[in-house]
Amino acid sequence: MDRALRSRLQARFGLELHGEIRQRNDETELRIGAGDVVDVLRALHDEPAFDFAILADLAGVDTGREMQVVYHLWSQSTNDWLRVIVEGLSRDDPRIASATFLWKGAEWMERETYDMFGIVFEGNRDLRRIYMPPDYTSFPLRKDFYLADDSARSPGAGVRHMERTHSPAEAGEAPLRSGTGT
Amino acid sequence: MTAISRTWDQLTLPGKALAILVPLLLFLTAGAVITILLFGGIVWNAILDHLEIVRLFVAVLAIVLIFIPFAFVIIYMELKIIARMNLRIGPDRVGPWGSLMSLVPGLKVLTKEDFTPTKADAVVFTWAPVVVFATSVMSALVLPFAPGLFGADLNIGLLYFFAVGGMTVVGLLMGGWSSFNKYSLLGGLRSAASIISYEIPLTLSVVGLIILAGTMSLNTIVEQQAGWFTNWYAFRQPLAVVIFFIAATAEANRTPFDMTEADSEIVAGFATEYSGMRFGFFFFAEYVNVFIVSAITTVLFLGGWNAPIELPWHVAIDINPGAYGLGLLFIIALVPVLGTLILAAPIYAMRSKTRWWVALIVGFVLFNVVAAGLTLLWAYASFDVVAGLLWFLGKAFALVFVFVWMRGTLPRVRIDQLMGFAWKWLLPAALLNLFVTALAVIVVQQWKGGL
Amino acid sequence: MSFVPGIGIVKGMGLTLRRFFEPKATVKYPEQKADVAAKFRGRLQLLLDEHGALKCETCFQCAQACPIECIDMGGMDTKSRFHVHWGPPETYGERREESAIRRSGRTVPDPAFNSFQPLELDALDEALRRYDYDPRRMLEILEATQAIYGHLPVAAIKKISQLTGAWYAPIYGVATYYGHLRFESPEAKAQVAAMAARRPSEDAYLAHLGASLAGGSGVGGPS
Amino acid sequence: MATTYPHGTHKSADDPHVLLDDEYGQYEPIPPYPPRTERELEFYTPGDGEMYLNMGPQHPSTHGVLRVVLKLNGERVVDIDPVLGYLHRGVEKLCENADYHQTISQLDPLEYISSLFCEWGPVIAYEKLLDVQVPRRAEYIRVLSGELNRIASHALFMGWFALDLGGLAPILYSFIERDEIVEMLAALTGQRMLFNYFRIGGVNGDLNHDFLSRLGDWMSRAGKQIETNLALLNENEIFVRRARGLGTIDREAALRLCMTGPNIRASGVPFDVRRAHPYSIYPEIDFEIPTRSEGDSLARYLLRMDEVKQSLRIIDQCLEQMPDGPIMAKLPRLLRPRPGRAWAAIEGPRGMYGAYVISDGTDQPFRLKIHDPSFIHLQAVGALLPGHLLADTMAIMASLDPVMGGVDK
Repeated sequence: MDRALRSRLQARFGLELHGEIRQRNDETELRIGAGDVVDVLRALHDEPAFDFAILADLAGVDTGREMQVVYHLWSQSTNDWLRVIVEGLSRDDPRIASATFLWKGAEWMERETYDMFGIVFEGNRDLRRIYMPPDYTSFPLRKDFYLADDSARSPGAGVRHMERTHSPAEAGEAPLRSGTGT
Repeated sequence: MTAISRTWDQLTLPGKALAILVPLLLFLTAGAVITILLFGGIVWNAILDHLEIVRLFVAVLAIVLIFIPFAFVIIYMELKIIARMNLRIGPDRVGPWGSLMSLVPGLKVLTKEDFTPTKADAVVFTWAPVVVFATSVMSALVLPFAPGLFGADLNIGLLYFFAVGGMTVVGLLMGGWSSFNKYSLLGGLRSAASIISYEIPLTLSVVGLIILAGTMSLNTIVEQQAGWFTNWYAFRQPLAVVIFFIAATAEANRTPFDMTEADSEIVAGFATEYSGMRFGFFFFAEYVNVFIVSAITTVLFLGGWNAPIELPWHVAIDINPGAYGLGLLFIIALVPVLGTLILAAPIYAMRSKTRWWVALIVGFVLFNVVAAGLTLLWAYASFDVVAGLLWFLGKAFALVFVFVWMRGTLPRVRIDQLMGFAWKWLLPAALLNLFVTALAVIVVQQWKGGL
Repeated sequence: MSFVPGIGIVKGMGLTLRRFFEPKATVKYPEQKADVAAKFRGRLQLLLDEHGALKCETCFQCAQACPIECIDMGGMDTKSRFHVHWGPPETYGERREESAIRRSGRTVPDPAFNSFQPLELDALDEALRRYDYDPRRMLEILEATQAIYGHLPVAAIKKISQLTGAWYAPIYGVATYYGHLRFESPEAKAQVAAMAARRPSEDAYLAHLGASLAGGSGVGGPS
Repeated sequence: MATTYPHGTHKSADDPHVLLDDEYGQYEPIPPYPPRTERELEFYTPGDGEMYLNMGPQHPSTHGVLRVVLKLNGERVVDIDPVLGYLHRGVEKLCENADYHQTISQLDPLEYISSLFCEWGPVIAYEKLLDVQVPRRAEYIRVLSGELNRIASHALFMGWFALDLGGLAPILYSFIERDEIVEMLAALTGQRMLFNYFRIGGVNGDLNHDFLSRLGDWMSRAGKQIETNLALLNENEIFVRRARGLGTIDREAALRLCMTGPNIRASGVPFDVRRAHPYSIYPEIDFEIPTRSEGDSLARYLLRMDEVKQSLRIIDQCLEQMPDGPIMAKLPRLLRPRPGRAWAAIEGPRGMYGAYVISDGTDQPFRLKIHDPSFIHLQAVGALLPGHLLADTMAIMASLDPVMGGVDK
């Protein structure tokens, strides 16, 4: 829990932030909109005060109502992991700026996220499917892509019909308890 | 006909087989006897006056046939030696100590269908393995196995050997280009480049030796190396031996120069598309090459069939069986029995619980071993062909051990390093060796002449 | 890197030559066996406790918890009264009559026992619809099944499990809790009694247990 | 399937085997559909003298199922396009439909050469979600078994690297070395390869006598044994000449490529999660992080060998300071963590292995993202390879040590 980092981030990105910076264990989490990804990431990477040199991970998340892209960054200046959550991407046409201008390594991570969620990264030179066959149409990790066989039942969450987990009808309203870590 | 068909049905399977074979055999023997009676005389006379050609034909046949067991022995050596070096045991289930394991790939290759890829150039594709196998076996014609035992004593033996040795490249290229597969194309081109570029230092390193020997006939070269091992050419041409050995490994496509079928990059090189007996020919040719290269090294540098040390006294064991007359029968009957008993007794006494017939069997086996050893010793002493063959094969297989040892240890050299090494290192070394030998010969002649 | 260029290669060759004569690492499998760790979980076999009884009580916990549903079990219940089976709904037909005990090499008392007689299930559908496929009313469903077939056939239980979505374990829990529900049909009672007879009888087992508890090493079952 | 032409009737009568224009695509690994992205267009338009070689899924040395399309100019590699997905099992989707305990056994086969690390990442993430305190003895056992697994993985790496360069002996020696360690881990965890040994809040089983005796026996001769195996390769001129100066990558490019682990430390960046972001009990154990600056294949190889020595030191200290006490924290059988997000990263033998969990309060993870280092390093091969020879593709790929299970999650 690096309080100094939180204040520095608050000072630097005051207006882009959605909601306040949350910190727990050794992670700092800040949320931004899809529009200002480029300058926030460039600021975090280039400014000596932050110097987040290593992009640890780039993950796509489908929260049932919206799409998110989550960047995990590491820097010598702080001993916390920084998690940048880009939220507010619509479910039917999620678009976001690509991070390949800062890290060439993000190319394949973005390809995987596109393959699994359908999030389009503008500026990625090679946005093709990476795991699925090229003529595959649907995006497997989305919440409305349900597994047909009954390996999807869960012993703990009470009895539910074997064949369906999150049926498309339920995907609309929140199938989740309040506050999925939102 | 019903009677015959009825009896035929009652016959069991072996019965049927005999019913066919016995009349056939009779007919054949009768025919053979008649032809020998009629034409025997003529053929025998023809053989007598054309003895030379018949001898060559028989020699070539013998050489081609002798290489099959040699190749199997080398495959078995490779399996066991590399295994033992890798702290494994290697094959030990098929046959005693796994000795039949080398037959298994041979049989597998025979039974598999040899398939021609659709887009392959059929003629070149089929003849490539023949060219490779034939050239490598042809070059064995001039090898002096023992004093009297050689294919043909050409006075240009060495030149013939290198000429035919160079032909294998043609076969590899044919195989590589014609099988319409990128991997084999790469393999073929690599083999062409590496073998040609190692041919030059190979031949150059031997020229020094030819100056010293004065002739190119392999027999005379070996005869010149008689006596103590110090006058082997290896000690008079040390640099030439090293160059020759390295160039020879590259010639036979053996590690560390086996870029042609580098299995980690280009799957099996030129032999990727081959299957069945065609692949068998490539597979055999590689092992025949290994033996031939080690044989030629022994002939040129390690004194062929000459024993390393000169025995001061000439051991002459002349046993004249005729002298014993009737006693010979007595010996033939009694000696085996006495031998087994003498050898069985200590075994029976040593461990009380071994039964008497087990001791007898072991005794008999021991007797056979001892008898064989004695006869071998006798043959070694009396016929120098046997002695020569023993020394020649011993040295050749020692060198094969070195090849296999290198294969088990060394990683592969990259293709451009391989070429660079040949042109930048081996070639200058060979020229240097040639220059030094020539200089030495002139100086020695001047010095001898001057006296 | 040493000064003489060839030294590294020679040292490597020396090492392999030395390894040529060192003892080998191969374990000649059928004759010698590798010393596998005692705690090795890779051995798939039915373990016997020191009294020679099966440790497995066919309680289906492992089959139920298996994330990839690869456990397919069948066999006798602990008191060997009836034949039980567990397997994911799409178990292949041919694997069904293979009971765990036979696979473990022990002769199953009655190989002719036909565990799955085909029977019509539409009467059962009507009963289930009456109780709204609700797994919480399992007792009434099972009593209705027993009313239709006279006992609780395994095919019926599998049908109930598929339609109500309840796992086998709760169904067997309810069925075995109440005395009046029985798994084997009356006419098969003789067959079940014969099977039970062939198993080592209970009192022999208890006597044996007593003997071993009273001191004296028990039967030398596997360690 | 090939149409055969009676002699003389073929369009080019003289040579039936000349490839016609329409047949060109039939035997080339060029995809039938038009290129969809800029990179695909640039790759699949052949220049003059360039050919495509398809190192297909069944290739002797692609460390698993991987297809690489090479654009060659003669023997020199111009560009490569790896094609993945042959081993994709949808582990993340499966984990979303299994409860927290079951995800551990799903994650083992991800990086099957060092599967203890595949379990360690998510387990730490779950413990952060549950705010559970793992007992110290369990932490020590985790570090001990993790480092053993790291040595086994590096031993196998040495064998693979030599095999890809053509040596036959080292692969056998490394398997003997690895087998000893794996038998030891089987004595501790019960499995030889996919251990399923770490639990949320601790470890499955405690140290037993069988494991400790094997460990003691092995530790007494481990250092010397690894030394002799290295002698075969470190000074071997052929090996060194083939590995030196191959696939060099400098500091800046490595950081840009998000490389982690031994591959980035070989280029001079001392980033090791055990020191950069300490987790478990690594702060209490003293060991250094070996780094080199050349950044070529040889540096990566030698660096892994130094790491093995460091791991031996760690194991020694673990055995000395091993506290006693419980090996599992008190947790309910059915875990329903608080709704929230957690990220944990550990230092695997191939690089930083991360796990990002989002929980929605039910017993199934709402989203589980696994970050695998091999995925990133395989991408780095695409950046390193152009310009080298065909024979070097294997050497460079082996030096980066990707494991296809982790790449194709």
